[in-house]
Amino acid sequence: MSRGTSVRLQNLTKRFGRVVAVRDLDLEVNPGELVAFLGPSGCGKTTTLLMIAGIYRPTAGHVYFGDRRVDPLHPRDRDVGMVFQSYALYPHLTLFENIAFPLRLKRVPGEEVKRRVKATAELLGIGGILERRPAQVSGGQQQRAALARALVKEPQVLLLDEPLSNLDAQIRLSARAEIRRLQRELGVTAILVTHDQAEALAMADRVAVFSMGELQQYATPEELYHRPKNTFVAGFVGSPPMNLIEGEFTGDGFRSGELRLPLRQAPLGRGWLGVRPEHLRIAGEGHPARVLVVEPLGREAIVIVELFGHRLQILVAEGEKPAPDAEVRVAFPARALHYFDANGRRIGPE
Amino acid sequence: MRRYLTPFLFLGPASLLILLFFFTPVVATLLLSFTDLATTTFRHPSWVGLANYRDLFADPFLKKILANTARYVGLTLAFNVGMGLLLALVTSLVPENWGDPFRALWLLPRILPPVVYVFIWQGMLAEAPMGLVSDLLGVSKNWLVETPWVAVILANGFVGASFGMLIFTSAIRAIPRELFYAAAVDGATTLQTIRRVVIPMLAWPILFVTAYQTLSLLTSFEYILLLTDGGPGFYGTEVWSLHAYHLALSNYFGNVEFGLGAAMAAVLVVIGVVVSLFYLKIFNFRALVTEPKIEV
Amino acid sequence: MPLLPRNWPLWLVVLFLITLPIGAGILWLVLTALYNQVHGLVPMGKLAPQNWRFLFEGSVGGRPSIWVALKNSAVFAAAVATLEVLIASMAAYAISRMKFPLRTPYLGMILTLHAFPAVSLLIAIYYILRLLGLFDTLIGVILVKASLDLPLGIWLMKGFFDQLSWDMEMAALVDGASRWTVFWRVALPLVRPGILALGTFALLSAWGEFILPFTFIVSAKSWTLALYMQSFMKEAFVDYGLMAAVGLFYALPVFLLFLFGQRYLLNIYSGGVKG
Amino acid sequence: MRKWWILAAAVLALTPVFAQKTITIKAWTIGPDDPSITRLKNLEAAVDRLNALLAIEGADYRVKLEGDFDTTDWDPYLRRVLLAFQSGSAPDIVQASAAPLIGVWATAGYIAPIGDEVSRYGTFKDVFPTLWNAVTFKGQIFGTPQDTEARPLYFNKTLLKKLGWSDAKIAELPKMIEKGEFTWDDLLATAEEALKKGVIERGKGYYHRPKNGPDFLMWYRAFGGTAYDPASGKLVFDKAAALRYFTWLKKAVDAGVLEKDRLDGNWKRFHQNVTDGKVLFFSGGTWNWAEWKSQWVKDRGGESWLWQHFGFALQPAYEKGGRPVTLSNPQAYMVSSASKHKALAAKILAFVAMPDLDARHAVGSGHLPVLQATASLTENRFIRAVSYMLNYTTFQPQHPDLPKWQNALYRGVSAVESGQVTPEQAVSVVATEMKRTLKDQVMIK
Repeated sequence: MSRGTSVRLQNLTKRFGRVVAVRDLDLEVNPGELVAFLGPSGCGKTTTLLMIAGIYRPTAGHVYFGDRRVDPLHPRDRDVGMVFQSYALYPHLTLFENIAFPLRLKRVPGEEVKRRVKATAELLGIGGILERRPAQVSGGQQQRAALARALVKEPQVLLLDEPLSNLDAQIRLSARAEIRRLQRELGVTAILVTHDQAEALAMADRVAVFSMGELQQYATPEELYHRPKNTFVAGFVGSPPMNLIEGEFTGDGFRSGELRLPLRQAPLGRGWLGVRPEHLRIAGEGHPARVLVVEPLGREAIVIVELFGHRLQILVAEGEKPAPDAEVRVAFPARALHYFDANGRRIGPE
Repeated sequence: MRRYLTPFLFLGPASLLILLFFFTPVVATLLLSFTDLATTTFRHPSWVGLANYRDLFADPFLKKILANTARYVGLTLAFNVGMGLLLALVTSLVPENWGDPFRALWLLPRILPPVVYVFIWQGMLAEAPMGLVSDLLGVSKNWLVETPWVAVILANGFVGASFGMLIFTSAIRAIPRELFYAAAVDGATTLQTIRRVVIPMLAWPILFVTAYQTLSLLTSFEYILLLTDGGPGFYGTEVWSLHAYHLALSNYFGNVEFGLGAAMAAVLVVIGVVVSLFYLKIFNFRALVTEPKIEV
Repeated sequence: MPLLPRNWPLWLVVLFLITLPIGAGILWLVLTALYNQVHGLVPMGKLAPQNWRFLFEGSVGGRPSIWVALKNSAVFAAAVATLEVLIASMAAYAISRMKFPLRTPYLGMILTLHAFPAVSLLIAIYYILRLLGLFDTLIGVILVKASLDLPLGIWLMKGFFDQLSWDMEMAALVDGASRWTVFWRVALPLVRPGILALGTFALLSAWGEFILPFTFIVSAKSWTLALYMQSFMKEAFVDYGLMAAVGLFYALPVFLLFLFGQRYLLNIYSGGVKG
Repeated sequence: MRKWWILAAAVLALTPVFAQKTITIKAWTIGPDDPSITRLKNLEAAVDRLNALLAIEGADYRVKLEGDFDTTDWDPYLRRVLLAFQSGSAPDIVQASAAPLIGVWATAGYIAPIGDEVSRYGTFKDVFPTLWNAVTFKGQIFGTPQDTEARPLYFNKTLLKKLGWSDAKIAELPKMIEKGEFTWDDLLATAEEALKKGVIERGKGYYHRPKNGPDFLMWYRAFGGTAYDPASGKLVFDKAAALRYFTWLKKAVDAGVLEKDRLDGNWKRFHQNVTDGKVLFFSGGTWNWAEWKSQWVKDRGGESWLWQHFGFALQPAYEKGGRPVTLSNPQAYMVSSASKHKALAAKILAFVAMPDLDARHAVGSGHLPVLQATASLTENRFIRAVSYMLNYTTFQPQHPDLPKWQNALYRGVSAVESGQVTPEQAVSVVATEMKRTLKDQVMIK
């Protein structure tokens, strides 16, 4: 049922003048898979996407769709569909003509154009507004039209550049599911660029985390969450982000200032101890800390405490939140701790 | 190079025309200025080196033409900038639905065919009964002959003023409203606001208009050609660019002197290139260039 | 308006006074064209349809018919505007949206030429036209006029292309378009305001053009209206009524544009068009 | 079958029509005065007659004339002729002043010698012999005379009367000038008196043409100058004569008789003031008479108004008893050397040289005929009245560099009139410029 192709990036590098936007990237997307490129702005994820689309020429390295090397090809010869953050609908054309545009360029006969545009539009629930122009429909409808335009030519690869970031928070959640459903149904290989880690984790089969033009980790959402490869991934994935404490591993524990934590199988040397806010607990025992801020989130609350000079975020249930300025005790979980060396690389526990 | 085929195709027609009608003429003008090309020598011109330039500067009446040029450029420029500023200010001091039609009216001299525009001037300056000026002053004279400079400067000025007017108007519109509110709160009158707030903000546009129009006035002669053709009397209103045109392409007895005319034009060409390059520098050209985001 | 003072009617009077000469000039032209005789701005005698005889008589004093001149002017203006818009748009698109070697110097060159005094090249251009066999042809003058205004056009259009969204162009490429297709089907329709601005500007400028046809056209059959009109002005005998009628006829499209598109004109000329 | 026959017959009948060629001959002419349109009309008439003859002869071609008559000015006309010559798109026939343009254009190789053609047609035999000199350059004929004229000094009879002159004295004036009894200085004195008595406005005592032209050479001659040395074939500049001329101009301007800005390039103003009866003396051409008649005073009685108000004489001498002058600037039709139909063009010119056409042009435009037969045919009062002037006429020397000479002189005249330089300075400036531009082609005396 999968009609998508695999996408393989080999030693892909892109330089703009002296600035290296993407460095030596190796990555493979399986047929029919949805992969998210995640990272802060300027990390190289969109540049990579545009190289896959053929808008940018790689400075070095290759792009393969299946066995076909596509990097020398013009975008039109690559058989990709793409949705842009701004949707990039043609304002002078109706939605119908927008969606029909790729077919018209391929000189598909008029009748077939009509049929396929109709079908795709129905699939996305915009069949009734095809005669309008982009400026006359809502943001969500524009986004669907853009998706329809990308899908109408039944591409092997679907590229999504922040397709949801211009949507209202409410529609965004339903759109996530919608895109995921469509992608599964059509079996198209999809690459989603996003800076929103929740979106990446929710939608993608696998997530590639980028920073400063380099691939940090490429793994399933679970793995990213549970076994972040380095402090960057650890800090970027998860909300609120993981607490990172700089200190020294002593083989049997971790030491940072006055903080002493006994640990089993701890490494040796300077490094970082990571612990996710949801794994810290405010309890009767543990290390003494003072509550600085309490941010209620509704069902839960984030409590920021100061513990031996470190500021830590703790996620607690609404009913358990302490009062500001209260003196509390914070317990570190025995598991769910992450060890990173001085360079930020994960060193345990296995 | 194949990957640049597309941009080169897009640039092709424009580049060809620019090559044909800008670059080649510039070179040709310089080359011609070193020849004795004239009516009788057209079939067999010869190199005369700098002789044309020597002749040019040996002409005892060149002083007069230079003085005319300075007078024309200086006074017209003053009128253009002054009137442009006045118009921009006054049209901003009245409600928009009054200001706009007046601004548009001032565009008329610019967009009217020069031949028609000059005809109107000639008619209005003619003797009574046709001439309006003669009629108003009660003295029937041909004012184009009586006061050629006034006519030349006003005719050019009414065309040129709209350029400054438009630039200054948009500059005034770009001044943040808060400045006006602040001035009002501080108790400034309208004139004080103009002097202390508006004019200082217009320094850069005024410089731009002055710089730009100096060059175009220096080289333009269309309206003078039509209005007085450099007369009356002895080079009454003959300016440098018109004199070059006369020498090279126009002469009562048909003995045109292309070489000499080209030498005069070459001087303008050199001034033009130098001044344009200077503009590039002061108007921060680099800031206008952004990198394209598509590489196919 | 933040600058609107309480005594603005006073300023309106000032404005009216300094604009008076323009109004008087236009009025003079219209009245002179319509009446037998005009004293200053007071029409004397009867309406004078004979001022308009050039429309009906085949030729006035050995001149070609005005309709020939009108046709030439129309062809000239339309061809110049079309050529200029097309070629300037193509070049501006490349400069604004494409990568190629020497792009920055090319842009600098356009900007330099934009300020460059093209009229000083007339003498040399005559030789080029002669070399190309285009001297004394309407095509030759069309090419020269379009070329001399080209830097301005490129500069203007580049500004419009610069504002187009990159996403949209990328989308078109991914949709399967070539740059050429993008230019025609996406970019050009979206810079329509620019095309209209440049087109109007080029039309007006070519319609009024005098020096180029005057210098490079020598056969009466290629006369434009500017030359037709000027041939009366150069004459020793003055028939103000006839000349004013010819002038009014020639300037009519300009007046119409002025009457019906003031705001539009202002926009065009505020858009950084050459002074 | 019958239909075939009809068709075949029709084709046969039409064949001669199709086989007939049309040869287009382009001709450019100029007034710039409107009445001189006969310079073109006569060519058209000649072509009609030629075609009629061709039809009788059964020739396989007809001629179509693509004519052009310029009413703007010599300046743009000569420019476009020149540019057309240089670009190879010149018309077959060009009409222009015989001298010095034949010299200039023949030197440049733009016009073809047509002596052989001229000798072939009898119509040319009747042309006044002196006129052939005007179209001959270096021994070859380069054109056929089209018309000639004289350049009189006109005077306003009404104003003279107002000044107190008797009718008899006014009628006597042309004779006095012819005999050298009324000189330029007398003219100046008369005008000064008129100004003092309020008969004329300031500056309107004497008018001359408002722009460059051959007349300045004529006035230089009137003040005793020579421009050409036939022996050496070189141009001449006589400083003493020029100084006399310039000094007179200066005096006239200072006295308020001559406008400082007389060279305003504006023919309108010249004709307007003259025909408004405001100017006392004015130098013009015979063709002006036709212009005034048919345009300027048309509503006031035309020619009879002119006879009533204007008189005409030769250009005076500068000293008592001296010889008055005038200048003829014969027009000529020339054949361009780029023409593909030179013989045919010459043939057309032979058909123009007919007394009826010659007369039509002369009478209609105030020029003088070129054919002897015409002169005896013409009953026109004005032409008869001015024809004595041809006894005093001079021509422009046929020297290719004459325009440079004339330009230098003209610059001197305009500089003096506008008060830029003194007459002495002007003479030296002119002499210097002539030496610079003409080099060994001029002798400064």
